[in-house]
This record gives sequence, C-alpha cells and structure tokens, in this order.
Amino acid sequence: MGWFNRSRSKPAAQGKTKSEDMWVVCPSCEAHVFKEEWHKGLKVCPKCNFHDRLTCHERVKLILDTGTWHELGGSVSTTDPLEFVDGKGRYADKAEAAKEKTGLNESVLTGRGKISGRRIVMAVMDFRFLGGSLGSGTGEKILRAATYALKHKLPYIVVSASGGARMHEGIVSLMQMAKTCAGIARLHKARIPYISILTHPTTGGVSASYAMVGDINISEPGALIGFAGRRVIEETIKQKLPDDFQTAEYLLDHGFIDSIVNRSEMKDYLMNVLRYWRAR
Amino acid sequence: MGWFNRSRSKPAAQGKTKSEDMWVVCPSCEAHVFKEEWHKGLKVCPKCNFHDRLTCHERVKLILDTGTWHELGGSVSTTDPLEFVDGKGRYADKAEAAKEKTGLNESVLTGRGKISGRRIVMAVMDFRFLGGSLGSGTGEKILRAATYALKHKLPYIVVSASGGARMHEGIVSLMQMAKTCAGIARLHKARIPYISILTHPTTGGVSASYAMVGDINISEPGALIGFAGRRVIEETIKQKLPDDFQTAEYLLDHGFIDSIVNRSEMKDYLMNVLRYWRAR
Amino acid sequence: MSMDFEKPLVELEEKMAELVKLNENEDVKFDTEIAELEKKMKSISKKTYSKLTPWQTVQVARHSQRPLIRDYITGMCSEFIELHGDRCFGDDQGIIGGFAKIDDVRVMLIGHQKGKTVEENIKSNFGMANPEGYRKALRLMKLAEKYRIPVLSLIDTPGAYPGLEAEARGQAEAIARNLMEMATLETPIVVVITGEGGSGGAIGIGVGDVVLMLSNSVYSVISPEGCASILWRDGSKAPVAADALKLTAESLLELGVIDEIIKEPSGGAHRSYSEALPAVKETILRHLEKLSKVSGRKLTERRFDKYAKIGRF
Amino acid sequence: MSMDFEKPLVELEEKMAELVKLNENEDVKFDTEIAELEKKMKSISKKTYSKLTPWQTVQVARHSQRPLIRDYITGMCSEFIELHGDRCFGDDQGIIGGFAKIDDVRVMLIGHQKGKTVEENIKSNFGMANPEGYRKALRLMKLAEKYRIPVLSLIDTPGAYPGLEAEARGQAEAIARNLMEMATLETPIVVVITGEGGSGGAIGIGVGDVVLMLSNSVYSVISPEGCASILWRDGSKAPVAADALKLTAESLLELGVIDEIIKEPSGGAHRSYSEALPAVKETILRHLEKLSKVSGRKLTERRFDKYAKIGRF
Ligand SMILES: [Zn+2]
Ligand SMILES: [Zn+2]
Repeated sequence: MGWFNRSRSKPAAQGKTKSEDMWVVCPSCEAHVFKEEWHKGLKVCPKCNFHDRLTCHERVKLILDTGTWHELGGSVSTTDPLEFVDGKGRYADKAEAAKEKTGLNESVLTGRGKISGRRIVMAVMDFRFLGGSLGSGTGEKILRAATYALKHKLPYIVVSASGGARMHEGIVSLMQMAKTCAGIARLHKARIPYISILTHPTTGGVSASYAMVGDINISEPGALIGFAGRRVIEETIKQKLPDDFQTAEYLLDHGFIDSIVNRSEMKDYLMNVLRYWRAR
Repeated sequence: MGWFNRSRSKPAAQGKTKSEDMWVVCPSCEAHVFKEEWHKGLKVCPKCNFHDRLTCHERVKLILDTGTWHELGGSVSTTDPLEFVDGKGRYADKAEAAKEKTGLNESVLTGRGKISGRRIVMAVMDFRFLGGSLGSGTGEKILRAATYALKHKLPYIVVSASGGARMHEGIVSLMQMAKTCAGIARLHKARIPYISILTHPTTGGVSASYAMVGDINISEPGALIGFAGRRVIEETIKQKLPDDFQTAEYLLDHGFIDSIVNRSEMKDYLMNVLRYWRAR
Repeated sequence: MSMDFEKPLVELEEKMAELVKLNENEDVKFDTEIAELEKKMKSISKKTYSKLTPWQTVQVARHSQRPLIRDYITGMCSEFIELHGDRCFGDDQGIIGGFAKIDDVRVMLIGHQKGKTVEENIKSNFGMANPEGYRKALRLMKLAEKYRIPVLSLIDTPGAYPGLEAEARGQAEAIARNLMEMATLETPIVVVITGEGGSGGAIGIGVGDVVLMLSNSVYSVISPEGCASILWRDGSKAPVAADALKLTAESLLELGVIDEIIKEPSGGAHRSYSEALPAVKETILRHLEKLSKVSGRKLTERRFDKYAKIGRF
Repeated sequence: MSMDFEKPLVELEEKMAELVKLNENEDVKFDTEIAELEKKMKSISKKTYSKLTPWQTVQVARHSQRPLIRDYITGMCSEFIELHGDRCFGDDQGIIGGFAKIDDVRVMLIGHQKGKTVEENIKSNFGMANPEGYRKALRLMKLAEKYRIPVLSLIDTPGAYPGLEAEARGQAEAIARNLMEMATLETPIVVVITGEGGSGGAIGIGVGDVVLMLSNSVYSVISPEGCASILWRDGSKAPVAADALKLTAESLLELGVIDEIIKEPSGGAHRSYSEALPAVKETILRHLEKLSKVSGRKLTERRFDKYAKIGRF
C-alpha cells in the first residue's frame, strides 16, 4: 500500500524527466525531445505518446477555464499523528521540505472552477508531494471538496496521481480510504456526478478507494494503475508479469476504465460528458 | 432456450427412473434400488446421492407443514397464443395431454402454506408438465404468487425444475422471463425474502430469469443448472466439456449457488434461513 | 449479398446498370428502354418485397449489409462517447454502450454489436455477448438512471454466447439480473429490435417502456433452424418453423409484445440507409419525448403492468 | 508454537507439567514445590505479558494457534449458515460469510478465513482474499440490509492477495466499492479486529459503526517487515517499524481509530479460547444491543461523521 516501493517498479513508473538545458529524455521510450517542444506538447512524448506527470497547477490549467479556479481547503495541511521518525529523520521535517519544494500544503489541491462555463469542484493530486501519498490532510481535503460539491450540487472531478497510502501516518492514512469513499458515497446517493481521472501512477490505497469508483473512470495513455506493486506480485506468484500489466490499456481491457483520453482532449471530453447529467 | 434439446444431453439429465415392479434404476449411477426404499428415501439414490426429480406435490409435502397448503392461481391454465402446430400435431392437444397426465393446469403449482408455523408463499415447478417449460400460464402463476407475497408481506419460495422456455408459445414464452423478474424486483424493493431452489434440471430461460436471482440460491446435489445446453456449447466451442460442468457443485464453486442442501434437510434449512428476516 | 428470393430483381438491376452505362457513352440513346425497365423493376420489387414470408424476413434481418449499431450511431447520433467495462471482469464487445446525442436529446445508448467484416465479427463475437457484456449494460443503465437520461437499447443478436467461459461466469445470472433491474429502473427505456432478436440474449437488454421493431427484423424465443431441428428433427424445415414461431414484427404487434413497427424502405434497410435511419431516429425521438414527461416511479409502474399483462388471462 | 519472548515461561511450564505428573504417580509429594513454582510462573507470566512490545504483539496476533474465524463461529454462535459466492465469478475462501446466531441475536457474519493446517491455509490463501471475496462480502452485507439484521465483520488478514489474477479481476475496485457501499449501508456494522488487520485487505470489510480490537491484535497500513524494508532498507528492523507504526490496540484507541479494546487472557487468546471467546462475544452483543436502537438513516449519518473526523483538523 505504500508509495515508496512503487517508484522503482519499472522505467515508466519513475516518471521523472531527466532534463538537461536543452532537452528532455522521455521516461518511457527515452527519446530525446527539445524541452520547448516537450512543454508545448503538454509533457506528452511525441514519439511514444507517454503522458508524463503534470503538477497540480498544470492540470488545473489544462482542464479549467482560465481564471475560474478558486482554491478551497487551503488551510488544511499535513499532520503527524504518529510522530513518525524513520531512518532518515522525522516525517514532520520531510513534510515541511515537501511543502517548501512544491509550494503546496498537501499532496492534493482542491477548489472549484469552470469547464467551458460549467461549474465544477475538482481535486488534483500532485505526485511531487511525497509521491502523491494519501495523508490525513489529503483525505480531509478530498472529503471537504466532496462535501462542497454535495452542498452546491456541482459535479466532482478527482485527478489522482499517487503511490498509495502514506506510511508515515500509519493507520490514520489507511482510514482516509474509508473517509474519502464515504464522501463519494454521499455524492452517489444524491445523484451528483463523480468523475475519476486516474493518471500516471495511481496505485495502492488510492486506486483502492476514491480513484476506482467514478461514475466514469478516465485515464491517460500508458498510465500505471494497480493495487499491489509489480515487484510484490512477482515475488508472490513467482513469475514475470506481462509488459502491459497494470497499464491504463490493460485496465480498459479488463473492464475498469471507461476511456483513455489524450491529455490534449481531456477538457473537451469532460465538458462533453458532464452535459449528460441532468441536475435537478 | 428450449427444453427439448436438453432432455438428451446426458444420462443424469433424463431423470426418468426406469421402474419395474420391484425396483428402480438410478438415472445417474444406474444402481438398482428397491422401489420401496427409493420412495422412502425421497427419491434420493442411496448409492450416489443423486436427487431425482420430484413432482410438485411431493415437493410441497417435503417442505410444508402438513395440511397447511392452499393452492392459489388454480384457475390459470395453458394458453396457445401462437396456435402452434408442429410435426406431431397441435400444441393445444399436447398441453391437454399434459394436463390429463399430471392433473396439473400448468408446469407450476402455486400456493401458500407454512414452514414450521411460518407463513410463506411458494411456487413449485413440475418437470412432468412439458418438461417444466416456461409457458405464459407458468409466468402468470409465478407472478401472481409473487404479487400475493408482496401484498401479504410473506417470503416467497420458488422451486424450479425446467428445461427453459416453451417453444410452442414462442415470443410470449420469452416475455415470461421479463414478467416474472418484474415480480421478483418488486419483492426485492419491498425487502421481502425471495428464495430460489434450483432443482434438477434448471436451464435455459428459467435459469436466466427468476431462478437465478434469489436472495439465496439453493440447489440439490448433482442438479443440472445452466443457461445453454451442453450439446450446443460443445458444438460452439468444438471441445468436450468437463464432467462436472453445469452441476450444482460447479455453480457453487463459481459463485452462483449459496448452498447445496440435501432433500431430507431442505425444510429445516428453509426454516432456519427465514428466521433471519426481520419483517416490518 | 443478395438473397434467393431477390434473384429476379437483382437480374433486372444488373441489366439496368448496363443500360445506364451505355446511355452515357454512346450516341444511341436508350431512354425509352430505361423507362420501361424502371417500371418493370418497380412492379417486381413491389411484388417481391410487399409480402415477404417469415423465413424471407429472417434472411433480411440477418442480411450482411443490414445497418448495425455503429451505423445507427453514425447515422442518428451527433455524438457518441463510448464507455467501457463492467468494473468486474472485462469489456465485452458483443454489447457496447455509451453516452449518445440524437438531435438535442441525450441518451445512454446500449446495444449488441455485430460486424460486417470477418475481423469485426470476431471482435464482437458475431453479436453474441458474454456475461460481462450484460453487466456492462447494467452498469450503464444505472448510470443513466443516476444522470436522469433515458436508455436506448438496440437489439441485434443471434443470442447470448453459448460458451464454456460464459457459463462459468454466469450467463444465466447476468441476463436474469438485468431483467430484474430493468423492471425497476427509474428512467425511460426505449428498445428497438433492429435485426435479430435472439432469445434470452435479446431480452437481456430488451425490457423497456416502449419496444419498437423494424419491419424486417425478427424476435424469437429460438432460431427457426434450432426450432426445426428440435421439433421436426430436420433443420431444413426452418421456413416452416419461422412461420410457426410468429417472429415477424407484424405478428409481434398483434401479440401485444411490441408497441410499434418502424417501416423499412422497400427491399429492406440495407438497400437504403438514408431512408431507413431517419425513420428509426424519428420514431425513437417521438417516444422519448412522450416518456420524458413521465416520472421515474410512474414509469416503473407502467412498465410492470406492461409485462404483467403479456399472456392473456 | 511458542514465541521467543515466551521461552522462560515455557520452560517453567514444562517443569510444572513434569512435577504434576510425578505428583500423581509417586508416593513422594511435591505439593510445596508445585505451589512455589506456580507463584513463580504467575510472576514471570505477568512480567512477560503485561507489557508486550508492539513487535511481540505482532507475533501474538499472528500466532499459529490464535483463534480464527471458524473458532469464533464455533465458540460464539449457536448457528452458522454459510452462504457462498459473489454471483459473478467465484466463491473465495479468503473471506467467508453467512447467517449466524449469537445467543438470541441474528447477524450476517463475514470475515477473513485463515487456517491452522497447511491444507486449510492453502484453501483460504492464508487469509488473503481475492476480489470475489470482497464482492461476496458486499453481497452478503446488502442481504443483511435487506433482511434488517446487523453485520458482524471479523478482520484477520495479512492483506488482500497481491496476485496477477487478483489485479486482473479488480482487487482495487472491489475494495474501493466496499468502502463506498459500507459507508451508506443502512444496518449496523460491528467490526472486530481479531488478529492481523492488514492494510487495504482489512479495511475492505472494515468500515463500521463500532470497531473493536482484541488486545493483542494489530492493525496497520503496512506490515512492519514491509515498512522496515522500505524505510530502513532492512527487513530485520521490523521491530522498530512495528513501534513506529503505532499498530497496537492501545495506540489505535488513542488515535481514535477504534472504539474499544477487548482484553485477552494473559499470554494471548491462543492460551485460553474459553476465556477469550466469551469476552469477544459479550462485547459484540453489548454493542449490537446499543446499535439496534438506532435507525438505518441515523446510523449512516453517524458512520459518516465517525470517519470524517479521523485525522485531526
Ligand atoms: Zn516516449
Ligand atoms: Zn445413484
């Protein structure tokens, strides 16, 4: 369920784009792409169509109408319920460092905004923040946004990118799975749309909670999605896994993803889908 | 979906006990059993535990408290919506012959009664009546009994034994699948128990409608249960099917049967299960 | 591509094509001959198609060029957002579905998928769905209920797939559950039998407030071939069985099993998509419009009554 | 069968057994020696068990003789009617369930199944459930809701099974759906962590109105071994990880994740089923009694609030 053991699972899963001054190396096919082209192409590899990680702000910009984003839950931040210390030091310090590095207060950014003029509530995870792990702050923010959506009868969109539970918060992290799903359950009963976008990577406790129960589950090409880590599975079953195992395409074939959508078409896709909901 | 093509599918499926004066030959293992023993043993083979077919009256006697059975829907009888004639003559005549032979008006007997003092509504199919096929009279009776159960807030038990739809009533037979399931759906919404007992054999359009959607699906040892006929499947996939294919045991393994219950314990089992329902 | 009973007509058509070609290239004109031939064709066509036997209708319903679900999507819908998977086992291609827009009306479209090429047919298993197809359909119908949009179900299948794995994964259960859930789904359901309505595989997504049939489609508890081989021990008696089974739209309307027949162009829908599809679209929209005024609860009550009264008592 | 930290005690126990045997057969009596030894044992036992480290607790929680779901059924229930299957794919043995009667109270009992023999463990996959196990559990919970009886969920799993097929059939989806459905299930849910509460595999049937823990059970987001090998790159640091993870009942009570601790007999539940099981039973019945007075709707509201406030903001 942890996110750490995932980051080494396969090349594509690393997601870090080794950048030099001029160009970027695709983490999937290792093609060299001019940095400018890479960013103009929304971090999608022009060679292999791998959709590299976006920051939460990039995602907001990609999906929402310009200038319509209003952050919600900005006061919620990481907590350290276990006063956790590992070999390299205190979790609290680690969390502070993540905050400084990213400018975020947690692994998810929540707010409201508009897609082609239509009001929605959105939560966007950011893998840079402790591997997008599900901390209690993450869960709190995702639930608060769900509650906001419920109250205002607005569709809720969650963009996941996470290695899973946050070990340093122990059982409190695990409980966030139940907590967030309780929020989604209420939306479901109230017939309010909940759309889940599972981006690279979405695994462990996040895939096994809110990310997997969208009215519609959307992913991006090549995204890694799964419950258990590749290595753990290989050790358990003592055999090599197929190459496409736990890719978005694999999950589409196996019935868990409604659609794989190119990044450049994501906004239009969402707009089109949301029009099918008749609010009352 | 027809019942005819099933009766030749495998020895056990024939179910007819070749009887001579003194003894019965088990249709499954071909053991010779004294007739008296056979009947005292509720038509269960003492050698292989095969549960041979019962008539609807034998089933009522097996399950209900003595003297509590009251027939309902006795006025409903076969109809001939297609005015069907096959190579051997009119369906209407065939139906009349079945009525005379069995003393029944359709392939199902419906009524109310008590199990250990607890009031229930029950429908029991009888394979002797045109292979227990699902005619429009069958559907009507099953729906009427469901409606009676709904109105009086009584648990509903259906004992199936059928080769499937009744070809001679064509599309009208097919529609009985939807019709009966509509009745079951109402019970479900009203939180009234619906227990399905799938006896040997339950196939085709009956397995694909009310028989398969019990709160609890019960079967008897060795019963044949399935959608398509064995021969049709073998012709389609061009391979031999495993021996236990479509047996109650196979369906238990595959998640579709809650419990396989010996005939001699069926009444107690039902009584015990029904006590878990809290009527309101 | 042509069926036996069409042969005389097809021969005339070929002659006509020749004449038209000659007419273009030569100095000698065949205008009168063409007019004559046209007249003759019309008369023969009328005779051929005005009263197809049930068995001929079966052939038209199965015609390899008959419009399939993808044709209806292209021809009727300005948008189709296909949704995939049953969220449990797989994404069957024997039944597909998704959000669809017909003029201004948004629906959840589900339906059997057949193919026209061998490749397409292998992918979609010739329109014979597996349990996960029925379960995907149910998921989408529940989504339609949540989003308050109607369900449009297009039926065209020889039947549910009779395979080992399909049985193991509960073909019977999947169909049965759909029958039960569709009975109480609180959103309008319009069903159109566009080609073959094959038994349990058809009704598995075929419970609706309104059931429509194209004039050359068929709907039956068993295929005529299957029926013949069982009842007459002779598959070649299929035409007799087709007759006995009362599987044509007209018979079904009489029996009260369907609500309306959508007339196909003369010769069958495959002869003119441009005539066939608009008629289907118009009829669907008309019924959707009517149903949109009925509350969910009322719909389920009416739907119950509709099915409760099939079979005459 | 004994754990490292129990060795001194086990040695005394063996000595005691010898003495008792001698006492029976010989003329010379050892009554005083036995009394002495008994006293000593009590003292050591108290010292050994009064304050187990988290890592020692993990060992007790995993003890091969610890009571398992079948023991609880035998020990607490006067009736158990096992129900099988997810009505979709299979009947998992990693999670079992059925109607159960505890004194006069009827419940739907579900829970992980581990085994004591190799055979049992292979059958139940060591308590690691597959997606169909979670789906069976959900079906049974929905049935409990329909029949208006409470759900009792017994947790004892190293985690959901990390296998190829489990992933292919949607381990993540199955757990996620349960979390969502359990949140709004309109019947009481009492959860008891009886042994190992292993991560997502545990919470997948672990959302409840009341969550109880046996005093030597553990509940954690990851196994101490897994945590140690990730954070310290050294599996032998598991005791350190066990400490850091705050996985004991006491810690979890402090964190507000569980509601009550059920005290085990000294040395652990495996040392005396006859003491352990009645305490579990009594506690369950007490909570069921209280919950039985709350309406379904009210229950789901409270359950929501309970989980909404985990994590301090
Ligand atoms: Zn690339
Ligand atoms: Zn026998």
